[in-house]
Amino acid sequence: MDRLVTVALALVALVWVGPYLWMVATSFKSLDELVRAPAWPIPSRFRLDAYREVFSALPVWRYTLNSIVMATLIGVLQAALALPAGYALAKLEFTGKRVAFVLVMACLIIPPQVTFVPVFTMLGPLGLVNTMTALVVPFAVSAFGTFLVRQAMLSVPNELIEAARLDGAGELTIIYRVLAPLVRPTLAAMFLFSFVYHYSDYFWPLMMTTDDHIRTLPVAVALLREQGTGVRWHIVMAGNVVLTMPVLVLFIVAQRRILRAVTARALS
Amino acid sequence: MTTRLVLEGLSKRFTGRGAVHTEALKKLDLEVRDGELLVLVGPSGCGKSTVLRLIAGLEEPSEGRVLLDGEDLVRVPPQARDVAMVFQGYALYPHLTAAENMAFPLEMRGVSKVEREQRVREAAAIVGLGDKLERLPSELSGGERQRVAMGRAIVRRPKLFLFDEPLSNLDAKLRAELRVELVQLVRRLGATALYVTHDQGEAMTMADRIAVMRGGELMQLDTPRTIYERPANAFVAGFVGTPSMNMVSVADSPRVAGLTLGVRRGATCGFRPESVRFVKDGADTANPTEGVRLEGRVVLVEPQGAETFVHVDGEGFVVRARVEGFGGPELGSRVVARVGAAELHWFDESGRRVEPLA
Amino acid sequence: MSLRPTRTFHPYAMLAPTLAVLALFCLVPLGVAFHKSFFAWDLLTEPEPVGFGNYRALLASGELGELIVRTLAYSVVVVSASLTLGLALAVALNREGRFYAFVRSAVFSAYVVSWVAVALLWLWLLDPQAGLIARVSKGLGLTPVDWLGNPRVVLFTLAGVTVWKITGYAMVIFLAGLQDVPRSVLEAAALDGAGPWQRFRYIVWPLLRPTATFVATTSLILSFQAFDIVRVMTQGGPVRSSTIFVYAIYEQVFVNMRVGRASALTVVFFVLLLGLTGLQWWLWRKSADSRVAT
Amino acid sequence: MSRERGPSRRVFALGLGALFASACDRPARPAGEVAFWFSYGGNNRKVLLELVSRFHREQSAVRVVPTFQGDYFEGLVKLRTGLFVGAVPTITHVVGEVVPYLARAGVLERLEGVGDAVLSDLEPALAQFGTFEGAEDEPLVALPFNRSTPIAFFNRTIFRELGLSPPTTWDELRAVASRASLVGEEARWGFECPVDWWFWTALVGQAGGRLVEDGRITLGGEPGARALELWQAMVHDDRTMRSPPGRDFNAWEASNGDFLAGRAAMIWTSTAFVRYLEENASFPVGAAPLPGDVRRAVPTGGTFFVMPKGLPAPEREAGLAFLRWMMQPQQASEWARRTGYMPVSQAGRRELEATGFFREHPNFKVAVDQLSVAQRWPWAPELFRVQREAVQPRLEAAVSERLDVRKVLAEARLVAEAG
Repeated sequence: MDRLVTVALALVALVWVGPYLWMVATSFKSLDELVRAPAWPIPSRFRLDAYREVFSALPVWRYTLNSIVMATLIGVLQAALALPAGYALAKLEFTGKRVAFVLVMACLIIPPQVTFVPVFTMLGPLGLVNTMTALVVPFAVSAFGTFLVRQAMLSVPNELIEAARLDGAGELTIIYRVLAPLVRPTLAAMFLFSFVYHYSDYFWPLMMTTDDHIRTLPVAVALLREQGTGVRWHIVMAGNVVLTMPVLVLFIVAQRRILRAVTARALS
Repeated sequence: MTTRLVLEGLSKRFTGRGAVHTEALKKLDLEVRDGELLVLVGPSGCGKSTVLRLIAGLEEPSEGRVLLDGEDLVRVPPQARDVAMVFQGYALYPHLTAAENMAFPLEMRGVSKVEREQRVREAAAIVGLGDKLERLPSELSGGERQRVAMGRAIVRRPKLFLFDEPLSNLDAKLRAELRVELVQLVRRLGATALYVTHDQGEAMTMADRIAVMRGGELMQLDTPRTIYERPANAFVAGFVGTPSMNMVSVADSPRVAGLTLGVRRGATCGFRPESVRFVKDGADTANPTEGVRLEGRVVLVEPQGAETFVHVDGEGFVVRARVEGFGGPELGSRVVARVGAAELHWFDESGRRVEPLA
Repeated sequence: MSLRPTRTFHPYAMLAPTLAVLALFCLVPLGVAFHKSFFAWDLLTEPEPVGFGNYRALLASGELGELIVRTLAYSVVVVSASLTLGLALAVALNREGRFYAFVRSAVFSAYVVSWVAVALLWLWLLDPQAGLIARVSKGLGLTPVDWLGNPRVVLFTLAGVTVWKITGYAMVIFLAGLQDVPRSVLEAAALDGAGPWQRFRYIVWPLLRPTATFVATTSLILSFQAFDIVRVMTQGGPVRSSTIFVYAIYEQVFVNMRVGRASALTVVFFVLLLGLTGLQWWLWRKSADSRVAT
Repeated sequence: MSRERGPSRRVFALGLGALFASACDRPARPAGEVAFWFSYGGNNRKVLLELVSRFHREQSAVRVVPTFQGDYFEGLVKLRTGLFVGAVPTITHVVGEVVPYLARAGVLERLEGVGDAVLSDLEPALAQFGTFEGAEDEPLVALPFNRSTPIAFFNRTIFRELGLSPPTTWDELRAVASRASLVGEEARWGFECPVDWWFWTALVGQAGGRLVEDGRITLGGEPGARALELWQAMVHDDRTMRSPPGRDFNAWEASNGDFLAGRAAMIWTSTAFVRYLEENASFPVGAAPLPGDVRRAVPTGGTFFVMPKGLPAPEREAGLAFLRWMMQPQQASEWARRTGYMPVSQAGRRELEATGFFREHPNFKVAVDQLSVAQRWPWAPELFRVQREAVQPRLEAAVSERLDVRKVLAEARLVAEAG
């Protein structure tokens, strides 16, 4: 029985890891090999031609930089804005608190897929398409992140905030210098999750970019599948490797935190 | 520089659900003199913490004034009040080292880095934290955290120190040690301090003067000795002293078979356990109309080492008595005990002390 | 207990950026979509009011109904398969050891990788001629299935790829849920003679039910938002057989240049999501109640 | 020992700063720069980029910045996005069917400025006026560049072995397809053709129909139905035709792939692939004109260069300079020679003839000769919607599920008329 489970699990691992291996193997093949012996897993020799082609066909570094800048800005802004909002919602008493909280929670259920048409028609005439602003600002606030930070702040003792006030700290100092370090696990999880999500995002940059200087990596890699003649899969897969590897490395390095971010939602 | 804190008619009402008001503080007047350690004591919910929070600016009073050296602080935000507070949970910043915790208030006030380090070193020496300065709070023991919290308060050299039950999270032994240190420290600094505790023992040992509070009102403000020897009312009498004062209601006394009350001068009669003296059966020669006479059975003996507490059941009323060392009657034995008339405290119907006739 | 703000305006200032962004990109657009759904507009010329014309056109052509059915079918397959598989994997992998950790990471990694990468990867694997899967099934003597070309199959192919992508999500949530199942209770049950299946059926599953509800409803909503995979793998074809909601909205506005019709679809989509969220709430509370009751 | 601090106000400010800095980094187009959006992949892209570099070598006043925007339809999405938001390229190219729509919307610049020398040299059947009926009364807004017609490619080896010659009528098409089909282990399709608007239009023309008659969208009427029925018969009765899967160019790609792999003996596709197929096939590739029914007819396809309206004058001039250069016989013929698109310049075509290129590459000649039966598109703004919304989405189902073609077309007509 146990052995059976182990075999089944090994098969499961193969189903999930196999495609990655296949992707990497394909990227080292030549077009000829793909046509002649497409099912043979190991490239006859490791050619970097496909990568060379990807890097010469696309300004890969520019796209990668765009993706990283965009994802980082979104992550930083989400954290930076969730802190004061989460603090106010968790710790301060004021009129309209319930309304504010309900507003935040309401936006939790409205994904960008619902709002993209009007947002596009709103941002368009403002000349914001093809700008980093259009890529970042709609995601500068994460309703879910705000909620998570609020939850984390709830468990911070009031005394600490009072002590800081007596020590002479202003509210911004309290938020960014006293409370931020305290909820750092939440912030880190939030940032990582948001980074990975937006780095990989295709939907929004696809609609908001038409220019090379602002195009992001997933959009560009999807374009590698040039239609009309035969798709040159070794090149597409090389692009895919370039797109996937940073995320997979980040995943391996920060697996715990990413897991926490994912499960936080379920457990909160 | 002298410091004088005056609270004038200070009231605080909290609005709860359905606009129900709770009165946490009712028109409190209080003065803390320069260099004085005044202890606010009372059961939980008596409003003592509210007093501290109003002084610190963490709450806004409903009425009244907080005057520090004549200046009304009510409109001044906590950041701008020259007041330091040590919290029950210490409220240390967990991500900062002991030194950084202590330097924080200075940094917030724009003190230069060099001076900060200097003052932190001094403060650390005063609180006895020399070699632990680079540790995080989580790496320190409870007592050490307490010292850091103290250090963070004194490093600012504030006009006024506020202590909100700073020792209650420690175990008994450490608490006893630290309170001595704390008193010495406050004396040495010549600081003016307001100290809140629910522990009357702590209040007695530490205070220059004690303010006993109950239900948002001041019950008595005086030196520990006066509070103990001449409690202003039945509440203070019962609250101060361990074990607490024996209280007999005159109305109830006829129903207590073993108890005889002599001359009555109020509604309630109280006497401290140490006032109870056991007499040999038959050797009871005193005038039965003076003081209190109790006949009963020993139901509990609590030896403490230097003293022993004996509980005597006079058929309906248990009296706590204190005897030196391990002496005193045996468990189960029948005894006769007496309290001299001069050692009785009398209180009227409203609980107010009735002074003996001159 | 809440703290008193040092200045009355502080909490409002702290919330202002958050509420402003949320209002601007979440609430206002809903209103705009509603408004625009009564116009015919191609982005280039002036919008023309058409009343309920957009809704009527969507209903009359049967497009809306087909769209809802297709989206639901896709979602149901995705949710039920990823839930079952995720639960099975979580139970099988809930133990120490490098091998198990490796399998866990492998399955979960797909959740982290971008949709585009996954879509391209599977497009290649499923290529009817040179794709690995076609080759392998040919090698095994099986009739090759036209995974992306057959209108009856394609939706399930997309659902399958989605399951590959998100099963890791269900798995980790279930693994987290399993942490809450006290080991001592399981040990006690084992001593009482309960076999593995009985332990699962009578102890683990009842405790996991709220988690399962959560996973089911979140993946349902997630699957409703699928776009990248459709756009990259099939562009909604063949014969619209893989056109699901978000792609349909995208197609209306960007391919057909019908902003009004896209807005009408948006409004319907929002109502659907609202319904799903309501369902989520209802199920969540019900499972919480049943947990209290049992 | 110093410990990290959390995100402080400074980081926050920095982040915001960076945000606005990058928001402003949208570069204004420098003088003489031409933003050129294109949709060519693979070999065609390579040729195009080489042409651009040559343009840069030959002059220095104008600099062309090419940006790949995906296939034609994605490129069109991007163009319309750009038109809406005011972030347009200087030049892009669009499929013929959408030109009237964009012209009517008033978003296209007039292109007479490219010069009479260029305009008079254009191949009439491929230029705007020759491609669209009634375009003579419209301003010139589109210049042809990569234009094509549908064409039949056949596997010469198979045809030789079976003694077949390319069909010239529908009946011959069915007969040849039937002869060339193989069932069993080495399955082979006799005929393969994307079930696509373009090829359907060709069939409609051959059956004697027109999409728009007297200003009414008829979708060919009876000939339109017969066109679909031919496909249905070949797919379901004869089982000799494969309708390749995939939307838009996915299907084209699939049929190319089947042809190259020997799984299809004959395909219909664009002349544009002649080079690609010749170079990648392991067998000799033959090209033949499409067969006729009541007549011979093919539509033209491919794209036109267009320029959005309202660009600053210097940018417009720079764009025109690039177009003028691209239209010159040398570029036009090089483009044709190396890709398979039609030479849009008559001089360029003559040059190809003179240099013996057509002798060496008879397949190209077939494509060019077929232009004599090319049919014009109606200059109808709704043409694009008729294609994308009314017809294209219905063809595939009609054929694969053998629906009642008259009902399907009636439905399509309804959608098309509703606008």
